[in-house]
Order: sequence, then C-alpha cells, then structure tokens
Amino acid sequence: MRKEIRICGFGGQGIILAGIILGKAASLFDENEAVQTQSYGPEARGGASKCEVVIDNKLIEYPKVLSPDILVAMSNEALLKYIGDLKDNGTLIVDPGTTDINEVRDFIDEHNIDVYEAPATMTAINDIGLKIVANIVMVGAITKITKVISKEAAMKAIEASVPKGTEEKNIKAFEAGYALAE
Amino acid sequence: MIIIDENLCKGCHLCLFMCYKNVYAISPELNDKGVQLPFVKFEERCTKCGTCEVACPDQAITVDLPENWWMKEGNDVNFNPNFTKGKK
Amino acid sequence: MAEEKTNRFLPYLREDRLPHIFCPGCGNGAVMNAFLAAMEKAEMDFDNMTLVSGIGCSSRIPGYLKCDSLHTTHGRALSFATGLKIANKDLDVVVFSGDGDAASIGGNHLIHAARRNLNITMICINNNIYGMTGGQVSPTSPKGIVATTAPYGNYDTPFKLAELVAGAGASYSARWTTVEMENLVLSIKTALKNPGFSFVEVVTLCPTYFGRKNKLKTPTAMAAVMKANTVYKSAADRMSEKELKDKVVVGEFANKQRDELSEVLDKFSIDTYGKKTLINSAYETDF
Amino acid sequence: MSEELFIQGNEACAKGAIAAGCRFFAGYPITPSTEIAETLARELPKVGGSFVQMEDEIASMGAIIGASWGGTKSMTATSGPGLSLMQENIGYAFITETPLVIADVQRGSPSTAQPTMGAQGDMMQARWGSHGDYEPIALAPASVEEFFYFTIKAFNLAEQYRVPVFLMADETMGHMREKMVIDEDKIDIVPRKRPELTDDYLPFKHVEDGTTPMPAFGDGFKVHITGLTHDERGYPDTNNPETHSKLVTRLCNKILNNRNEISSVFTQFCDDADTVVISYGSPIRAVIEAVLKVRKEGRKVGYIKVDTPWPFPNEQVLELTEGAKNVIVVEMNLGQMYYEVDRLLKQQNNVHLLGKIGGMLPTPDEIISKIKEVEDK
Repeated sequence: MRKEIRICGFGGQGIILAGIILGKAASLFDENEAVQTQSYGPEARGGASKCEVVIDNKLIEYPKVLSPDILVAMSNEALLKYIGDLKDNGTLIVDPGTTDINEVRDFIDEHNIDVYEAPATMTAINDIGLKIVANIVMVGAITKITKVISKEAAMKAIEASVPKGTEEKNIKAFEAGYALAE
Repeated sequence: MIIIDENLCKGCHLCLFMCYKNVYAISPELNDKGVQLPFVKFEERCTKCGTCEVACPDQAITVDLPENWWMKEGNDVNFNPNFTKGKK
Repeated sequence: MAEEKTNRFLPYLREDRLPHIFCPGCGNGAVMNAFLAAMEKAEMDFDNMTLVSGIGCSSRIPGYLKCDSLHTTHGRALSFATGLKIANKDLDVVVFSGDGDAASIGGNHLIHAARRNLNITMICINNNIYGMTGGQVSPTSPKGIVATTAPYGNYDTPFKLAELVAGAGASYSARWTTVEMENLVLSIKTALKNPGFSFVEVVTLCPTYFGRKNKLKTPTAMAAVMKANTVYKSAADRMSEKELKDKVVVGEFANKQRDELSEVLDKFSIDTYGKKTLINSAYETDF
Repeated sequence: MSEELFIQGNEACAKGAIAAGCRFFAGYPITPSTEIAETLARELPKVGGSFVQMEDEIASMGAIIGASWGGTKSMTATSGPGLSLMQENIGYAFITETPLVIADVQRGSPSTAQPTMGAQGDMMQARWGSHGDYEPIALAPASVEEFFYFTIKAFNLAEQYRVPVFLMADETMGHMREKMVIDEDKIDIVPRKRPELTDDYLPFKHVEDGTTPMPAFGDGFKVHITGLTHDERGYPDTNNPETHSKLVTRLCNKILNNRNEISSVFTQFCDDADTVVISYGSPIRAVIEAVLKVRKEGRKVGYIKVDTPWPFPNEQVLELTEGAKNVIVVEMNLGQMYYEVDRLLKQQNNVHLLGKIGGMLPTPDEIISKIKEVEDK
C-alpha cells in the first residue's frame, strides 16, 4: 500500500512538523512503517519548505518520494512547483487562503486529480486564534481526507510532538481541521 | 658550595651574567665537548640566592644550600637584596 | 659531605633523556626551571600535573618532565588541553608554547581559550623567532630585525601577546623575561594558583638564530641587551611611544577572576545529573 | 527492555553515543551534522558528560583527543569541509593510537558546495585524508536504527583497536526520520582496558594483536604522548628508520590483520547472481528496492551492502561475486569506492559504476536501467 505524501509551503509554516506527525502516527501508533525526509533552503523563514512522508504496511527501503499520491500545498509557489509530480488520480489538498487552484485547473482535469480545499490558515486564525497552528489544522484535514493514518494515532502523535503545555490548543486545531473535510 | 655538572653544561655562560655577585669565571680550557666551562672563582662572595640555579638552562648548577630565597615558605618578597622591583 | 648533592630540578626530569636538545643559552631550560620552582612554591602536586604543548623548540619541554604529557600538532596545544581539562577537571593542566605556535598558527585557539576562561596555565616562551625551522620571522618579531624569511628586515608590526590575551578575557596575563628569574617564578606561581585561564609570556633568548642574525653573537650579549631594554609596566605607562621603541614592557596585564568554565560545567551537571561530571568513564560499562 | 522512537538519523547517532558511554563532545556547527551536536549539548549534562562548542573543527578534533587521553570516550560530528580541517589532528590520533569517533554527515562537495544535500564524496578523505600511511575504520549506516547501533559499534571498535573510527553517513541519513527500536539487550559496550601500573609498562608496546591497554592522564603512568615517531616508551626517536617502520607497520597491521573481524557486509541473492550490485550507506536502500523489482522480472541480480567501507571487506566481496559476470557499484559520487572494488575484482568481473551527484539519492529506476544496460550489452 505504499503511499507517498508531499507537504509543501513556506519555511516557518510548520510543514516539517506536520510531516513528522504523520510519520510518527503511522509508525508508532498505527501498525505501519513510515519514513520522513525533508528538503529546505538556507533561509530559516520564508523560503520554500518541503516535507515528504512515505507510509507503507511493510518495511520501506527507498525512503524518498518519487511521485506523490498525495500533495498538500500551503503556498501557491509550492503548488505550481510540485503539481507536475503528482500521480494520475492522486489527491491534492490545498489551502485556498494561500493558493489559487485555478492556475493548475488544466493539470487537475487532465490527470483526474481529486481536489480538496481546506482553509487551514483561516481556520487557525478564526477558530483557534493562533496562525501558527495552521499546520496542525492541515494534519486534521489530511487525516480525514486520505485516511493514511487513523484519527487516534494522529492525536497521540500530536501530543507527543508539540511543545509541552500546548497540547490542548493543538488537539483543538486538529479537530477543527478534521471537521473542515466533513 | 656550588656544583657544576660538566656533562650537562653547554657553556652559555648565563650564570656569569645572572650572578649578582660575580661569583663565576670562565675556564680558559675546553672540555672534551669543546665547551669552555664556567667555574666558581669567588665562592666567598656567594649570598646563596639561587638565581643561577634557576637561570641555568641546562640544569647544570646545584647550589648546596637549603635556605635559598625560593625555599622560604610564605615569603614571596624574600628576594636577593640587590634585586629591585619596579624601579627603572 | 656524606650524600652527593644533585640539582634540585633533576628529580622532576626524565633523566634518561638529558642533556636536552636546547642550544647553549636557550631560555627554554631556564623557563622549565622557573616553572618547577614556581610549582614548588605554589605547593602543587607534581603527580597531578599534565603538560600539553604544540610544535617548536619550547614545545619539547613537556617531553623532559616526568609527568603525563601531550606533545601535539603545531598550534593546537590549547585545544587538546581544553578537551583534557574538561574531561578530567581534577587535573592541573599546563600548556607550554612558543610564540609562533601560540600566536601565529594557534592564534585563534589562544584568544578563544582566554575567552572561555578554562582553568589552564599557559606559559608562552617568546623568543621572537621560529627556532626549530631555522630562524624565520615570527608574529612577535620586532620590526626591523633580520630573519631568514626577512632578509631585508621585518616589515610587520609584532603582536603584544600579554596585552592581546588580557584583551581577549584571560583572568591572568603577564609578561616577564628570562633575565630576571625572581619575578618570573612568582608570576608563574600566581598563574598556577589562579582559577581561570592564566597566561605568562616569557621573552627569552634565541642566541642561535635571533642573536646570530642580529649582531648579538653570545647568549650573554643578548641577555645584556634584553636586560637594558626591560621596562616595568608602571614605568612604561608614563613613557611615550618613541621612548618605548625596542623596549620589552614587563608586568601583569590582567589579574581579575571571573566564572571558570569547568566549574560552570560541573554546576550544570549537578543541576541536571545530581553530581559532578564523570571522570575516567571510558573504563566503565555501567551507565 | 525496548523503546520505540520516531527520530532523525542525527538524533539516533547522538543517542547511540550516549548509550556507548561517550561522555565528551566537542564540535563546531556545520550543516547537515549539527543535530548531533545539538542533541548531545542537551543530553550530555544529564548523564555526567560535558559538551563544548569549539572555535573550529581543528580545535574540536584536538579537544576530543585531549579528552580521550583524559579517560573519557569522546566524539565529534562534522561534514566534508570540517573533516578537511580535522585531517592533521586525525593523523595525530592515528600515530598516538587515540580511540575516538568522528561522525561525518556528508554533503555535496567539493568545498562548500551543497550544504543541505546528500553525497558520499568523503569516502576517500576518510581513507587517505591525513598524510602518511594508516588504516582507518569507517562504518556506513543505512537506516536510523543502524545509525544508532553503528555509533555504539564505532565506539567499541575504537576502544578495542585504539584507533579513530569514522561514521560515514550522508545528509539523507542524518535528516531522515523513521521508526527505530532500541533494544537494551542488543547493546554491548566495550570498556577501555586499564593497564596495570608496573615498572615495565610501555604505552606503545609492540604486542601480538597490536594494541596495548591505554592509561588515562592522572593515573600515575607519566606517559609522554607525541605525534613524532616514538619508541615503545613514547619517547621521540625521529631519526631511526627502524623505529619508524616498526611503529607505522604495527599501526597498519593491527587493523589489516583483523580485517575479517572488523569488516562486515549484508547480502541477499548473491548465490546465483549474474550481476551483483555493491553499495553502502543510504543508496543501498534504492539498490534493494531495484534488486527486488528486477528479480521479479526473472533477472538474477544480488546485492552486497557494505557496512564497513574501511577496512574494505575484501574476502567477503571476492567470495560473493565469484560467479557473477558483472558488478555495479552504486554511490553518490563520481567513483570512490568504485576504484576499491575495481582494484579488488577486475580480474574476475566487469566492474561498472553508477555514480550520482547533485544531492538526490539514486532512484530504483536508475539502478534498474543500469542493470539492464550492463546485462543486455
């Protein structure tokens, strides 16, 4: 069932943490294997950030993502850059607040992509009052839409990954994201 | 009593220079290593300050006295009386 | 006399290696004596001493002293000493170094060791020239002197090491010469007892390379010139730059204690681990 | 007792170091190895160890040699540019037989090149980087769990043979996160042997297996350690040809005579293979994926995963490739271990190189097309 997931956006959005949560949930709390890799530029904030997770029910040899089954884009630049790698019939999740889906409409139609819009940034600001939890909101949406990880595993992984004392806020963000994709 | 180890001495003659009382003199003869050894010419002048012992780069000089300035406990300023500190 | 008297420094030396390789009149042997005398005066345990040195004539000193010693790569002695002292904070670590070793290739390690303020005593034997490689110009060579790589006279301005190290944050820094042993011994004693990075620069003679090239043919002639050029810091403070030309300013340039690194590390360890950092843990399996 | 974690390779290395008994780290920040230093800076004070950030890599290397003689297992972590700076002191560690571990998380090279991309360009630098003759040990982990256990193994080998040991990882390995299981029963620590304080103790004695127990400074042995050619007592003896050849030959032989004990490989499908793919470190994961795929197509292809690039597992590789027509070396450089394999095997196999630079892992498809190109030629 090898599933390749690529999450991309700006540096500083918590893209890498979102990937770590997916990997942790799959490998430690679901009965699966996961490998998470990343690439980043020299700038700590504002540059392009990309995080990749491979989830499989058997041992993973090749750790990198070649053509993702699931692409999660949290910036327009990243969407345009990586949309071309997405598999036919793949899943695309975008944050409509930071991306413009119309620019890639042709590709979506041509390759029969499933598109979901999860306004993670706006939800984070309006529902939680914290822009920085947008990544956790997105994890909620990914969990609900793709089912690559279970909801219970995702929540355990979030509790194990976020700074102490912020668990409650983050779980709330996750629930908000999970609800977005109803 | 001052002992000079002939095997260790390399003949730099700094002992002559360092001695405040001009105790040493240079031997006119060469030893078998080709070194003109210093010798103690005026032992009666020696104040047993021990400076030559420390200054000898080759550990060749032994000043046979326990009351050298460096041996006195807890008394850092027990210098050679000829040594003046901090004055030009 | 019943018993035969031997030189008081010989019991500390590896006698099977004597006489040492230093040239006649070289200050290294005298500094070695001064260090031993200072160590006696400071009532330090010689068995607990570990010596570290780099490359150069002066760096051969630890090889002649009968204690644990590390003769390392050129310029890097302070970094080895840093690791040694932090690994075993009970050791008394002393670094012997030359001017080229400490100020040229090891200049960065020198200022960082001073900044870090780890309890190490460094004795830098400054003969103003590279002796071991045959008389090349060094970063402390006075302007105008002749060396094999400065055949028309040195055109660079020399480092003032004791001032440099004091500026970099050492808790003790001093400069003395080998023509007045008393102050040197007392200064090394202060340095050994000072808890923090202590630096003693000893301006010394290199009759073989420095003297010969600069018309000072004998050790005593060099010593006489050095003695005549020595100025105490208190006097130098009142002198003009012109008057200070070619003079060696001696005295203490820093003597002010501050936080010492190994104690800071031990404190971290006590706070998080419950006791001081482990010593000799390589021999254990139980962690 | 076992523990499951989802962590980065670099963090696993740091955890391995602590499990192995490393209690001193000196380093200088450099991408992509920095997480090793960061983790140890956080963890070492909790276990009675010390961390110090030095002014550069030269000083870091010096500090860990000093700490090792101070009686503490010590390590540093760096990447290519830092390893270049360390080389002089690495040579010093070899001639003075100082046990220590150097983790090299390799990045695009030469020079500053690609700080955030993976490569395996330092393999020959680990072997020949310092001047003169010496025999290093280098381990190449290929998973996060292996990075943990290889770090422990590196410390054990360092203590056993009194030699610096390299951990040759790469950026992919260092930053990749996956599940690892720490099984305490699988952790075996080799402590340093303490010599007996006798009158005839010689710190550099010429002994049968090549290593003499090593004292710590302050133990009362009063050893003189020098980078000059030294006799058995440790005293410099620089002009005697015999002392030098005896010393350096022993330094090399203590590794070479134990080559089979030190080196190890992992292999599959080599018994019947027409083509054997040899790789090490993270590219081996693409190789395994590729080999599994082409075997499904009916091609007889096997692989050898070299765990110890240095000393190269000569005998195992010769034996495993005996029946094969072709050998392909896959690595992330333009041919480094390839030359080692070619030197070893050119009499019995055709040796080919799949060298990929640029920072990305070779993909299984690239390896498959190389296998097909070689076999169908």
